[in-house]
Amino acid sequence: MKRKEIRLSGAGGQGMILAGIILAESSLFDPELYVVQTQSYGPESRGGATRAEVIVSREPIDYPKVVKADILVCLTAESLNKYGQEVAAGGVVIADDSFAGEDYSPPEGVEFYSLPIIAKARDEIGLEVTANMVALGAVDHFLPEIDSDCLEQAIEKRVPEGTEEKNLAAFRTGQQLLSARV
Amino acid sequence: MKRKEIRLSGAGGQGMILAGIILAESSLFDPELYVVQTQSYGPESRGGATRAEVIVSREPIDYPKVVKADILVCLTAESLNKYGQEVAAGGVVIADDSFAGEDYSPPEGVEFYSLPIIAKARDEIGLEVTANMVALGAVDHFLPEIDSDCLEQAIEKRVPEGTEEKNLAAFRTGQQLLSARV
Amino acid sequence: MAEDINRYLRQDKLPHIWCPGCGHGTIMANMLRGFARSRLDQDKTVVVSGIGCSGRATGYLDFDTLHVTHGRALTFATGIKMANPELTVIVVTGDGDGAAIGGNHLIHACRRNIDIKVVLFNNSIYGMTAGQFSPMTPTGATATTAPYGNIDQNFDLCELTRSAGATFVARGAAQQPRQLIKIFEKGFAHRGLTFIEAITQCPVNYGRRNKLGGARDMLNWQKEHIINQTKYESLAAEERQDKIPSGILYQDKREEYTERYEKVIASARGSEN
Amino acid sequence: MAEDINRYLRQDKLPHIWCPGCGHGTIMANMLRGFARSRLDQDKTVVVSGIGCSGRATGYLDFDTLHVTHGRALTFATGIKMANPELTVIVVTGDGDGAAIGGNHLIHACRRNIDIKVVLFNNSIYGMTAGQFSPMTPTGATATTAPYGNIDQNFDLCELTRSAGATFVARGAAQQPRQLIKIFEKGFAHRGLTFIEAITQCPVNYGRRNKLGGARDMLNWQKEHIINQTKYESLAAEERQDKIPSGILYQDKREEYTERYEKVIASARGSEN
Amino acid sequence: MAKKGRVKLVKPDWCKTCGICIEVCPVEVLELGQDRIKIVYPENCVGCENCELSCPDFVLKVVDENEE
Amino acid sequence: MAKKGRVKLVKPDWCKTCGICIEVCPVEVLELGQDRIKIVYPENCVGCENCELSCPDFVLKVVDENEE
Amino acid sequence: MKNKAGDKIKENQARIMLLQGDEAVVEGGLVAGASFFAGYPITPASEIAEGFAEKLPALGGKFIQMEDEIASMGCVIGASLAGEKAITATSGPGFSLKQENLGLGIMVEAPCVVVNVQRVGPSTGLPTSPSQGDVMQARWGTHGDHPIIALSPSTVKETIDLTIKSFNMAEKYRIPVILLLDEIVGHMREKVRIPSAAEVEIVERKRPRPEDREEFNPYQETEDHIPPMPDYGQGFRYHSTGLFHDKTGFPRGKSEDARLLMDRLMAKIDENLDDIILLEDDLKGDEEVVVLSYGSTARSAISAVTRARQEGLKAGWVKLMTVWPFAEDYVARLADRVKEIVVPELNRGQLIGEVERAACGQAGISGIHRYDGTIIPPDEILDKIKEVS
Amino acid sequence: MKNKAGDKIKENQARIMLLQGDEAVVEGGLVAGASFFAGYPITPASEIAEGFAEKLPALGGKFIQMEDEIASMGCVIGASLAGEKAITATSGPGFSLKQENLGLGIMVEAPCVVVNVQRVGPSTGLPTSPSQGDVMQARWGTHGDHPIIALSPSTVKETIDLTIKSFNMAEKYRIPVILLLDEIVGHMREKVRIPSAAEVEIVERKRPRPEDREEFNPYQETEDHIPPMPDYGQGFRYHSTGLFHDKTGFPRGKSEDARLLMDRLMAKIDENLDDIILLEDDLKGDEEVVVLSYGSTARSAISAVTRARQEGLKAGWVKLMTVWPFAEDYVARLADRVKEIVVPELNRGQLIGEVERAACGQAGISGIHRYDGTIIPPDEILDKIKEVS
Ligand SMILES: Cc1ncc(C[n+]2csc(CCOP(=O)(O)OP(=O)(O)O)c2C)c(N)n1
Ligand SMILES: Cc1ncc(C[n+]2csc(CCOP(=O)(O)OP(=O)(O)O)c2C)c(N)n1
Ligand code: SF4
Ligand code: SF4
Ligand code: SF4
Ligand code: SF4
Ligand code: SF4
Ligand code: SF4
Ligand SMILES: [Mg+2]
Ligand SMILES: [Mg+2]
Repeated sequence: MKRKEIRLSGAGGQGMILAGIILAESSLFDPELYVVQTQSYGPESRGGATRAEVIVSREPIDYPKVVKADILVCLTAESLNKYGQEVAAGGVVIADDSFAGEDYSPPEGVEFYSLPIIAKARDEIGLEVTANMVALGAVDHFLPEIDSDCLEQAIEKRVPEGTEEKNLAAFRTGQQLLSARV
Repeated sequence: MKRKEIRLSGAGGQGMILAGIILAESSLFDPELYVVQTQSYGPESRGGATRAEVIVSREPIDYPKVVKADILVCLTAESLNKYGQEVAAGGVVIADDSFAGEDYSPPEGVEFYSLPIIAKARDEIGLEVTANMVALGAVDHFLPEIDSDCLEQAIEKRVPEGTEEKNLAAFRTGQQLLSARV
Repeated sequence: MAEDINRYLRQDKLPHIWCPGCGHGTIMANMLRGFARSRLDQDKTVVVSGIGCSGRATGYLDFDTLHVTHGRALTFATGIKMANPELTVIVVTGDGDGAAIGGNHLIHACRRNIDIKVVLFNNSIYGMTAGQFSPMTPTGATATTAPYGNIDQNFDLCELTRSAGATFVARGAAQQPRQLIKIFEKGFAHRGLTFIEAITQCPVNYGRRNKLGGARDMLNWQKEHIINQTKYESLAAEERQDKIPSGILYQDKREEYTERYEKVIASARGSEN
Repeated sequence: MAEDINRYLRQDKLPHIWCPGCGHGTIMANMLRGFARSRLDQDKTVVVSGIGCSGRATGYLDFDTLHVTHGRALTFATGIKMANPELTVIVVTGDGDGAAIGGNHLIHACRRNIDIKVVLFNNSIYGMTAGQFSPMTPTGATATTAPYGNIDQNFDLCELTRSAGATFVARGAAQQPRQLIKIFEKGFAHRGLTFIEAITQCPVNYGRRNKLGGARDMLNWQKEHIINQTKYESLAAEERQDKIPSGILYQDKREEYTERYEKVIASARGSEN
Repeated sequence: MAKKGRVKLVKPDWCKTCGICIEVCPVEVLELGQDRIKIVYPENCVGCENCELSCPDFVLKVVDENEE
Repeated sequence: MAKKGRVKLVKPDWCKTCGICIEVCPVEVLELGQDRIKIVYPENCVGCENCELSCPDFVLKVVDENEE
Repeated sequence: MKNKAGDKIKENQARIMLLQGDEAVVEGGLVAGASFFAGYPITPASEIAEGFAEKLPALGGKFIQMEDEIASMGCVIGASLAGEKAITATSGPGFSLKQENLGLGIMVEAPCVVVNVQRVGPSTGLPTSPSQGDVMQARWGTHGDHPIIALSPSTVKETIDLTIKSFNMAEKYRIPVILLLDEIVGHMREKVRIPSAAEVEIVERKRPRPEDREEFNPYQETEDHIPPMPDYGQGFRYHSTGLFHDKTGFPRGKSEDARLLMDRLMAKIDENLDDIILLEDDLKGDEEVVVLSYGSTARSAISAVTRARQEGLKAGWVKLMTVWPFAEDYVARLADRVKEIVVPELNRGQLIGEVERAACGQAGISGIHRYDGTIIPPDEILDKIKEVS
Repeated sequence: MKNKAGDKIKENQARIMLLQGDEAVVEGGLVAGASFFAGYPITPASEIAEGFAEKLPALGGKFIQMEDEIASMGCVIGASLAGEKAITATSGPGFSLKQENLGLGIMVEAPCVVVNVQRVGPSTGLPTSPSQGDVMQARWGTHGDHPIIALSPSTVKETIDLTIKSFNMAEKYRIPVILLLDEIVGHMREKVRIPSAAEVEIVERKRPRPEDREEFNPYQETEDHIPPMPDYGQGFRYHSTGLFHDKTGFPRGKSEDARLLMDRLMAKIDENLDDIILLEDDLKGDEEVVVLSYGSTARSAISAVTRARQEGLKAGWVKLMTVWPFAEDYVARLADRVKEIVVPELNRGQLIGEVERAACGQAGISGIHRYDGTIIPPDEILDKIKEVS
């Protein structure tokens, strides 16, 4: 495995950056894995689009940004629109089903999953803000490099105190979304 | 006349800079004359040695500082000691007689005048601070380029209001010091 | 009926990007209501702001507006006012912008009593940079740079500006919009350095970290703690402890700076003849 | 017998280069007399000054001394005191250095109530740069940059520092050396931000231009205009007009900054276990 | 002080659902909707303008009842 | 307060002839010389220390009369 | 009504006076129409403040002494936006303090003049001694990329001329212009003729017409890259900010806007190098050695070259009056045909770096450096000319 | 008793963590013995202040938030003179404000570290976007001639290492050291190993012995040009000033003293270039094109060169970790043997000027410049390599 590029995109407040950090932090448990996580906010520190990027690799990582994502997650139509074509062949796109599907077609050789991420978070977990963890659960499926356990540990460490259970539940819900489908 | 370099040196408070300015300003009346006047203070804005330099010329003046003075005035032993040898052949050195004479010997071809400048200011004018004007009067003698009248006008313009007469008197006293001797 | 403020707003820049429940919008709206009442000329009014969430106000206000470096708005405003004393010059600043890095300009503008209207949005925190303590953060509160509780004491800015020489000093709060409008109306009518401290809530970077609840709770805190000056004065010393007086706290008629400069001009012209 | 000050002076740097009749020397000498009385440790005392004639004091004082940028002495002093609270830290500043460019650092040091002793040599002018007006130049006085008379109002620095949070505020004058010594003695014993305004004469760049006579006349002016606080308070408002109160004007016991920081250390260490 | 008036949403899109208007309303007029405020009981409105003056987002305006 | 003492020029070279000491002296003791202060009537000195405390140049010191 | 300075000075006759360089900034400024000064005293620049304090009010102009140099810089930019021709003056320590607001002035494109009368640094250094130690700071002192114009006179007469040029370039290109004096030029007195305003070209900023108020874009790209600029209070109600912004003046946070704005700001200068780069030379075409200098040092250089020629050496001189933008092409061409370029400077070697860069190995470069507060005498330059000839 | 930080951190074990560059400054600083932080918040450097605010007090160190950046710089120098290892952090606007006091720090030779996490300037610019736009300012931002050391990391790991080096060099050479991050490095997270203090070299300033108190000359010339430095309160009663001074610390106003002091200050650095100039390269010896870069851009460069080689091009890379003093000799030698040096920078061309100067026409130099807040992707560098190959 040379490097795997993951891009998590959405709107400010959807917690994509936290999801990125957790993803990156889960790599701590594997001494062989290199990881770099970056983000970009809009020019305003609040609102607007946000994007977190994580690259994992078994070799030192030079360029720290995603060139073509191996895994792309989009929680807004805007982000799918913006990044939907910058996906590597063999990669996957995961988008929320509230908007995704209609006019999006993935590039050649890219799998596309339109999943009820936000809906599950809202309806099953009862907290829409856990959509980021649901999404992470879905991503887990395509990340054999990282142990699901490690991800769970990273979640426990990084989410606000008292919300660990909800977030773990959301994560697992996300995992199931795909194990059910793929 | 290429350029004539005049250096007026003394201690802070002796008004050598003012004398230099007056000398420079007297050139205003001659449209053909170029003039540049510089000064240096000690690092402290008060006390210490001060030095004013004036260069007059019928050609534009490039280097604005005195290299070898054509006329050197020293009101302190320290300044005579410091500048006494940097005088051009054919030049003159004018120093106050309170200290000058003993261990000073001018360079080849330089005339030396030890004059009672401070004494005259103190005793005849009754104001020691007018020594600078006495000195200027002495300098006048060696400055055919500048009309004595112009110097007098410049004095009237630059000295503090109310002191014009004393300063002019001091200037004339200085003139006589030399016309009497030379 | 409340004044229409839309004519003073750049409609195409709205909605603003202040957070939900941020009091900055309330202060700005009531500043405009006060401005409307003052009947000053919109075309002859310049608003200057520094950097901070509060500083964003100039982007929304339909005047000549200038958004400068952090803490320096008053220096630019001074140049504008000196250059053209006909202009109404308003400075919008924050408690960090105006009282931390900009504190010196504030006291010197007060000292000169130059006719600039300074509106300081005091939310007790550096909002824009996400929650470091400011010179107006209460002792004991937590902030990202005061994880063990703030040991700094905060300024009483109204005291400070008055003692520096301001001739109109007032304090209002988002929770008391009617008083605020009146303060602004009077403040805009005053000729001289006008200092208005407007207490406002930052639910995101102050309220949340200090467990003060949301915007609504923070407004209720204001309601309980900010009381009218006359009422404040009637209280015993112990009762005053946790109270903050509001209203027009001080007003005075010292000659204004640009007027005094007119006299310099007159005397310089006189001395020329 | 008056205290011997020579042991606090760098003999090889004297005589100092202040002008004849300059009050800075008188203030410095009496500061040292006050220091001698306070019995503080000379080796554990640091004096910091900015730029100005007043700032030259550090060159003459036999302590650890630091002569920094114009207006910033308090910022360096804050670093020194925070680093090592055992040290006695004194700042010597001028009315330009401390109240013009350095005004912000002054009010913030007051706000923190950090244990620094600020001695402001107020000669109502920028002495070193040869006579431009300062924030302490009286309105109407002339200065090289106020050829038509100064239109700025001056600060009441004691009012300002008190309202900013200083816990020891005093004013003395060169003309009243005994009071000055007492003020310094008490000020050096105080723990917290100590602000001492020392009124002094600049015969060369203030007196001469304003036709106030020489040093002796300027001292007589001080004698007539600077009166003890208690006496001042007994005067009617009109009588106070041209008078300036002196003495220890304010003192208070708020907890000092480095002491408060010790608690942060304690709580951080506690939270670690 | 306003005459008897009635509250309107003049800039409904600008609402950020902070709930401040609800807090300051002396009667029951307003309720939070999904992504903006809703005027639920307009008839209760006493035209006090509290909401208008407190809204940080310039959403509400009390208009003269007769003007409608 | 000083006991009965007598004024001395401890740093005579440092005097800048500003005359302040003369101004503050209650009796006639001091006079300006050419380039420094002179103690002309030492016997008049009451040891009040006014001059010592006011001199900007640390020139004067009042010493215990007995110490001499 | 607002007082407009400059009205009066225009009627003035040319005058011949003995002036210090600092005073020449005042006289030149008034000829150029300076109507506003804000500053804070500092040696050796205080005389500029003092001159304006005395002379501006009689002309209806304004002088204000601010609490520090940061405030002075802000004040000058504010006055400029309100329509004045504004100027401030300082020396190294104050110039360091002005840097942040200088960057703001560049971003909002406020015409103004910033004088730095250089003394020896760093820090307090040698306050009363001359230096050319802030030349690189004039280019790079504020953070971030930015265009800059900096002029540096070598005589009192040139100080008048370059002060006028500074105002003109500021107005023409909507940019703060740095005028770099050194203590020698600032404090030396020379007999000079102050021209009347009628004799010299005076540039006023382009102002929009009142009818442009509709749909006004204050930071619009234009053919010359310089958008017209209204005064505050003329009803344009426009926005200026130190953030990157588009033509409307508002930040949109698009990276494209940052690039476009920066390109326009640089293009204002880069496309007008011929107008902006002022220099004088005395070259016969057969030079082996050329002395390149600026400021007071140029006077020593000219003196040295004159003597070198008298002694039969093939020497020439170049005097830069514009130090920034640097006369890169000129120096490159020069380097192609001479053996050595000698660069005397009152610093440890600053502009010489630019000469080396431009010369690109085509000529030898040697420096003469003084940084102890004394000046370089012609002899020393002459020796160097001989050494490298 | 005075609390001494650093005692505790030394016992710490090495740890593996996911850290932002800003956090790495904190961790690296603590390993190096940082015991004092003074600062003022600013994006994108605030996390450094926040980290020290949290971590210092538990180690007996001190954190103080000052009223502005000027004050922060003064405070740090004061703490340094009192014996602490002191650090401050800011971004462009604050870095501009620190310049005057930075010069004072250089003059009094106060060891300390000044971090600038670069965002796009000038002025407020683009506060949340990365830039390398303050590189020239780091060299020339304060007035007057002066030596400077500036390091710039490209990874989070390097940030730890270079923070430690910054403290070490500050202590060793008695000079403020600039640590130039860019927003990318400041905000990116990487998995890193934080070494224990025992593993790394930690330098402490030379302190005089108590018996040196007699006849102590705080600014004495020494063999290594670095005079020993006591802490305040140790009874040395010495004087420091921003004026030029002699070995005693006092100004005598002699021009000779200015020259001697400046020469010593420069010699401290110039005679230790081998120790100070840190760089890495990957050169096989047959390169035609070498990409020279620093900071986050170096990562793109390495990526591009790796690909270029895979495609058979003769390419290599150099990564500067020390940007000032500039690796002049190294670049000169490089230029002698390669065809082209490519210099990608997140600015309009800053350090490339130094490369041009050092290359002296011996190699072609081409730049890749981004100044819009986005970063340079490897593709763009690869294209350039191909273009010039
Ligand atoms: C010179 C400088 N220092 C620091 C900053 C970073 N900064 C931007 S806004 C701000 C604080 C804003 O706080 P405040 O003025 O209270 O405004 P608020 O956001 O709370 O409305 C700071 C420190 C800056 N932009 N420039
Ligand atoms: C940044 C900076 N600005 C200006 C100066 C010039 N300067 C030196 S001292 C001084 C004023 C000193 O006045 P004050 O503090 O009242 O001291 P005094 O000389 O009257 O004792 C000024 C403006 C400077 N050194 N640095
Ligand atoms: S961060 Fe605070 S001050 Fe800033 S917009 Fe949000 S709530 Fe308002
Ligand atoms: S200029 Fe004034 S303040 Fe300075 S030393 Fe002389 S008298 Fe004192
Ligand atoms: S106060 Fe304004 S923004 Fe808040 S909920 Fe009500 S209408 Fe919406
Ligand atoms: S006007 Fe008054 S009563 Fe009507 S909705 Fe608003 S707050 Fe409620
Ligand atoms: S006061 Fe001091 S300096 Fe002045 S005359 Fe008397 S002894 Fe001399
Ligand atoms: S001690 Fe008193 S009496 Fe004696 S000389 Fe001094 S002032 Fe005069
Ligand atoms: Mg705030
Ligand atoms: Mg003063």
